[in-house]
Amino acid sequence: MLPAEPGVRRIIGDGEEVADGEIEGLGDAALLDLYRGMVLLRTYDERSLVYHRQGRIGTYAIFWGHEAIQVGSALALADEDWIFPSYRESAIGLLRGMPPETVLAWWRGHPAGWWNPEAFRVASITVPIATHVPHAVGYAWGARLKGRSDCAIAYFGDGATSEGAFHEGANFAAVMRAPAVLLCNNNQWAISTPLSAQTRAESLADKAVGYGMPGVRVDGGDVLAVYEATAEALARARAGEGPTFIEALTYRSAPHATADDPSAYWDEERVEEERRNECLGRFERYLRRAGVLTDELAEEARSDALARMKAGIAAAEALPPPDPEVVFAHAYVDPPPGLRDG
Amino acid sequence: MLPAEPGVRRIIGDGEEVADGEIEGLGDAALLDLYRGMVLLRTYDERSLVYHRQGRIGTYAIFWGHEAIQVGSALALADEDWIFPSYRESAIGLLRGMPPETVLAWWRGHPAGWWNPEAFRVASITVPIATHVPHAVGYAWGARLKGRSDCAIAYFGDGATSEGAFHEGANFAAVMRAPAVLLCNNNQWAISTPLSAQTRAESLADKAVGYGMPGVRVDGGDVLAVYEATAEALARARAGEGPTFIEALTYRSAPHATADDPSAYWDEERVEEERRNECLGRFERYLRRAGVLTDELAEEARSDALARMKAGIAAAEALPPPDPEVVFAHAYVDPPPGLRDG
Amino acid sequence: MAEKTLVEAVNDALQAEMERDGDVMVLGEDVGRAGGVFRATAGLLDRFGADRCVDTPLAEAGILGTAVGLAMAGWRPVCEMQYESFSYPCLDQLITHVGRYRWRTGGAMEFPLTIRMPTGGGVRAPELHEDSPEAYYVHTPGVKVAIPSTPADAKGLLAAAIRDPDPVVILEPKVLYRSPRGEVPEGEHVVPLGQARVAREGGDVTLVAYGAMVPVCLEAAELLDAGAEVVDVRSLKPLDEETILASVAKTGRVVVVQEAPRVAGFGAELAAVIAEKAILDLQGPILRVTGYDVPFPYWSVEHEYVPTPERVAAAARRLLAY
Amino acid sequence: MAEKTLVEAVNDALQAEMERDGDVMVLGEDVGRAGGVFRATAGLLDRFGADRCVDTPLAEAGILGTAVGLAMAGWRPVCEMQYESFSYPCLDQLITHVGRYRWRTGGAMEFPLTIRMPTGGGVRAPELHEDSPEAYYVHTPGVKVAIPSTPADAKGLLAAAIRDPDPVVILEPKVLYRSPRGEVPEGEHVVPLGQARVAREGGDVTLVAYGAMVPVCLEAAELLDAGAEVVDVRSLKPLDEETILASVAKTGRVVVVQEAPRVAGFGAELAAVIAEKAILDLQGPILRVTGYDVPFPYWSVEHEYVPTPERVAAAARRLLAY
Ligand SMILES: Cc1ncc(C[n+]2csc(CCOP(=O)(O)OP(=O)(O)O)c2C)c(N)n1
Ligand SMILES: Cc1ncc(C[n+]2csc(CCOP(=O)(O)OP(=O)(O)O)c2C)c(N)n1
Ligand SMILES: [Mg+2]
Ligand SMILES: [Mg+2]
Repeated sequence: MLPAEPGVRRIIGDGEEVADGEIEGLGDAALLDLYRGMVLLRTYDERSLVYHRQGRIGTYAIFWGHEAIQVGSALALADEDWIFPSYRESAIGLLRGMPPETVLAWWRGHPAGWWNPEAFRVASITVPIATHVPHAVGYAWGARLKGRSDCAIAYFGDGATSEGAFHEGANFAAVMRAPAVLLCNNNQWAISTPLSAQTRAESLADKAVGYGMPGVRVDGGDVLAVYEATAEALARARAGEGPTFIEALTYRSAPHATADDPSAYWDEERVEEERRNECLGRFERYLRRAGVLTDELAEEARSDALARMKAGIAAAEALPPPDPEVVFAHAYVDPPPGLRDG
Repeated sequence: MLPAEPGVRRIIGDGEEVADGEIEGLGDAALLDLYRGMVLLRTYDERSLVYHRQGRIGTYAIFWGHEAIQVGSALALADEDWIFPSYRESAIGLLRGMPPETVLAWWRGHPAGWWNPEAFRVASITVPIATHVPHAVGYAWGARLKGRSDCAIAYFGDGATSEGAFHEGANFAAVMRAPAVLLCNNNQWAISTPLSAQTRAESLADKAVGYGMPGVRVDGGDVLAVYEATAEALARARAGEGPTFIEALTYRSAPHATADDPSAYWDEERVEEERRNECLGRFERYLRRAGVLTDELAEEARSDALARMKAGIAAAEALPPPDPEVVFAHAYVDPPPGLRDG
Repeated sequence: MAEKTLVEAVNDALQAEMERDGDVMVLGEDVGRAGGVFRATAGLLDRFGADRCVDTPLAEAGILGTAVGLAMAGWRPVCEMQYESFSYPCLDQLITHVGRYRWRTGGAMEFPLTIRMPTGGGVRAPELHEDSPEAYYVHTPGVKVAIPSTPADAKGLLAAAIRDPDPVVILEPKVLYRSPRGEVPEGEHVVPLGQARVAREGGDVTLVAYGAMVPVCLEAAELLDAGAEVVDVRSLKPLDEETILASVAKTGRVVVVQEAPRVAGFGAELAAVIAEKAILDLQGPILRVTGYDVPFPYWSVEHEYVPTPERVAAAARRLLAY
Repeated sequence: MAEKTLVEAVNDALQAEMERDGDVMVLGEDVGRAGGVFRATAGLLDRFGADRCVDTPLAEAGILGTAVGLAMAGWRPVCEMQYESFSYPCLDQLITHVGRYRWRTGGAMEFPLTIRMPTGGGVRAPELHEDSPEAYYVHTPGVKVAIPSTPADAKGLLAAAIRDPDPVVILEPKVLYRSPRGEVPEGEHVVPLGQARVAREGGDVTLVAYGAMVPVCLEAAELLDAGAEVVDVRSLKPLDEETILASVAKTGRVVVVQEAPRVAGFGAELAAVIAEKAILDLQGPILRVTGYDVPFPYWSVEHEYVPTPERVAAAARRLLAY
């Protein structure tokens, strides 16, 4: 957000009044990993949109401008930690080595979009809002009961905080001291519904109080602030201190999804302003001010991402039409005899 | 609670260290109305228990010790305000002139226990925990939209705050600025589940923060504190300032219901202590210290309540067995033809 | 009469009923400024104001739960569930309260709620945007259910639902939202609940269906050499048994078609009613053509799941050859 | 073998399966210190500890939703819903996730969840303590459903459910919890899902039922002069069509009995299966004896709602005289 709101944690400055901060012990290599991750997701998102316009995938939930939240939090995780994404984080698996064609296939309604969560420690994309919050909490609680040290992170939006599923999951997390991070992407819109029509709370982080868990508010356009807050939450979780609610404050400056026409409800000027301040550019300028990012490295990151995405699209194009038999597959380990009766 | 916890509003003293307070403008007549209301509910509860032991009613949810919460809040309401009770407030209608036999019939599973909510502005008893919170909120919101000044109060327990229905109702209340009072009877038990296993919040009133509404914590054994907090909440609501969450802190020192054997889970000593400090005795001592209550008035209140209850039991005994036709009645205004097919 | 799409007809009904009765209000997610993700509520906010066309928080149980209270306060709430699968969170309010509250008051109060939602597949949408949940609703006492298959019925049944003194669930086949268009009466138009419609006459076999399966059956009928009668149930509860049984009495052969998963779907109820009340009319088994006992598939293969005219025609031929 | 009540048999199964498999854990409201409001989980907390017998917060969707995550973490959760009517808040998790998650992973993961709850009426309890919701569960793809009618089956079906790799809902008829007692095998005892049981042999009419309606049918059989065969379905999904159809083939007459409201109940599915696969065996209509399309009544009149041996016998006589 510009200017950074009081009480919202921010590390990246603006090169003018607001000075740049840094995260202790986070070296250049790690900073460049964050950058590459953001470039990868940005590239995925922009290419997907084109791919959608070409009619190669169906409705697609754009996450342009949300890369700082997704990359900053995901790269703070340990490899064994589990990610529970919503549709907004459909491509977050790319940060865990998932090939782009898998995600493209999901948006094409192709069974190749079914991935094995255990292969990436990334749960399936959850479409019904907030209903995966209890899953992440149950996973984290279960891992703790098994004596493992892995944590879980659930991604959901500002609108999701209105759902009973969020509430019940958050309360279970606190009561069971689940090593979970509840990461709320507060982009201030639920499709056409503004935050002001979603809650009267002064901040979504305030909700943490009612669950007796720490609530943190960070600038969701600041990948370093998100990284730091997530790392702290995970440290608490692994220390047995239970869950943390993180509100990552941003602004949805793209349509909700390809099917959505926001002109009916949003303010173009505000959107333009937010666009100019989008998270990848902010981080890129920060890295250049810090002398960490060179033109060569930037170009390399972009071309690597593009190459990966091109290959992904080629692979998606090469997907064979699904075997109709898939309709009857997988619903049961041990299917009832009447399964095919229709 | 003894001693009054810090941050818990209390007006009634203990005749020793804690001095008696008072509510400005609340005269002797009003004080005695509160007293009579408590005696009436106490009498109903104790007589019902006997009546249950005689096998004349089924399972019964005892509310012994909750009278201060129910009477203090209900008498703060205007006549046109609506009450949305849980099973714990089954007899709250008596404070609105409902005959005891109606409530007894409900516990006997007799259709005479069906009352007309509009006749008393008391909604039907809600059995599924917290599911009536949205009803109260919707009622209050709807009344506001119609330009009326009536408010709604919903009664629910500490356990209810864990349900999604509570969360969604509370959030709607705040967003719609519904003139509603959410009164949480925190008796620190949900059947056998202690408050500590229900939430990690330091107080249930903290939950109000997450909804952006005022949260108030009162001594639920102190009828005056409950009255005052409710009156203030209603004033706010009528002024268009929206809902208030009131946590009335008490302790369930009776079984959850007649079917429950708490010896398996509770601490007898604590229960004994709470019993000695039960709310009716506390108020009675307060009134005597204030010179408002005489032996005659106390005796009169008791005998009036007893007479009303005796008449109620007689009327309940006189109820004819229900007409089997009632099975098919009332489900639809305009029943489908297949209704009776069975 | 104007030619309209089904979703335009829904909007028509909302406009007409809100105009007619000041107690009718619409609430749901994105129904206001956005006019609904399918534009079913377009224009209502501007015309009737923010008190009567409410963008709610994202909480379906909260929508239906507050609607119960709104009804008690004197409103006639029309709740939109954005997609059928997102109505599942409010099944608890529906079963425990919407269908019971009037009964609980000994008939003293009315709960004239309407719950409307898009339903069904065939729209190439992501997971949980293509379910057919009517069986959950119709099994619930105290609740009526209707599913239109034409723009005119979409308008008329919704108007009937809004005017009905009991809670009514209207499921709108989203695959039919934008085509085909159909004649829709202007102004007020009511199709009473409880009346099935013979969509096509025929003497040899009866195809009983509702919603999006009606056009599928009409196509199937064209594939047959025999005369197929197509009965559009329209109103699942109250159910027009007469029209269905009359057709079965005439043809002696019946295929029940439903898009939802087969097991304990509403098609089973139709088969059970026929097996109880028309057994002597039957010249063969009662066949069902339905979705399978699996989740609605990813859309690249949805056509392998949703009953097709070919599958319906094949079942009819089996019966005709029986 | 020891004589046990049905609820003791449930406890037996939980003890045996938790002993056998360290991944089995029980969670629910008041299942720990109180041992469950019906004592089904008595002794588990002391024996297996607070990690494996968990008193949860009061939130059914939270119980089932976290159970999905617990399963992903390697546990075999057994969720108790305190009463069937309080399972409605978790229908959303059941329909959108429990029944779909394995499918969503392309078969890569298993979700061996068990959800058990008391069901049905006849216990003179307050409102919403006597519903029969099996139809909501059995209509949901990806979920299996069983309902025992004897202590031995209560133990064996629950054990099978816990060992099953798929999610299973077990509905325990609460009216049978404490009587009659029945022989229950000691130690491990499994009754495979998908096998109906002929509870009584007879050649003239078949009474098909499950749960609390089985003893009702057995009583009804005694009221008849003709030979009534009583088939206890036991497992609603997977369904043992063979046993049911074999009995219908033998008797030619069938009465389907269900306590739940009639419309689109599981009895309709049974009737539809028979009408499709045994039409030539039938010597009369398929009759259903069921609850009515109204909320379960206040308990002073519940006996007017729950099917009785007399109502079942009357239906059977109608058929025999057909
Ligand atoms: C239970 C449920 N209700 C409704 C929807 C339809 N829907 C899809 S996205 C969305 C808005 C979500 O807003 P938010 O939680 O803020 O997340 P964002 O899309 O902004 O990332 C809605 C209402 C849904 N997917 N699930
Ligand atoms: C949705 C739902 N789940 C479970 C129950 C069973 N039940 C009845 S009372 C109760 C405990 C309620 O505790 P609390 O909310 O603190 O209210 P209290 O009984 O203490 O007044 C439970 C679990 C129910 N009635 N409704
Ligand atoms: Mg958002
Ligand atoms: Mg309590």
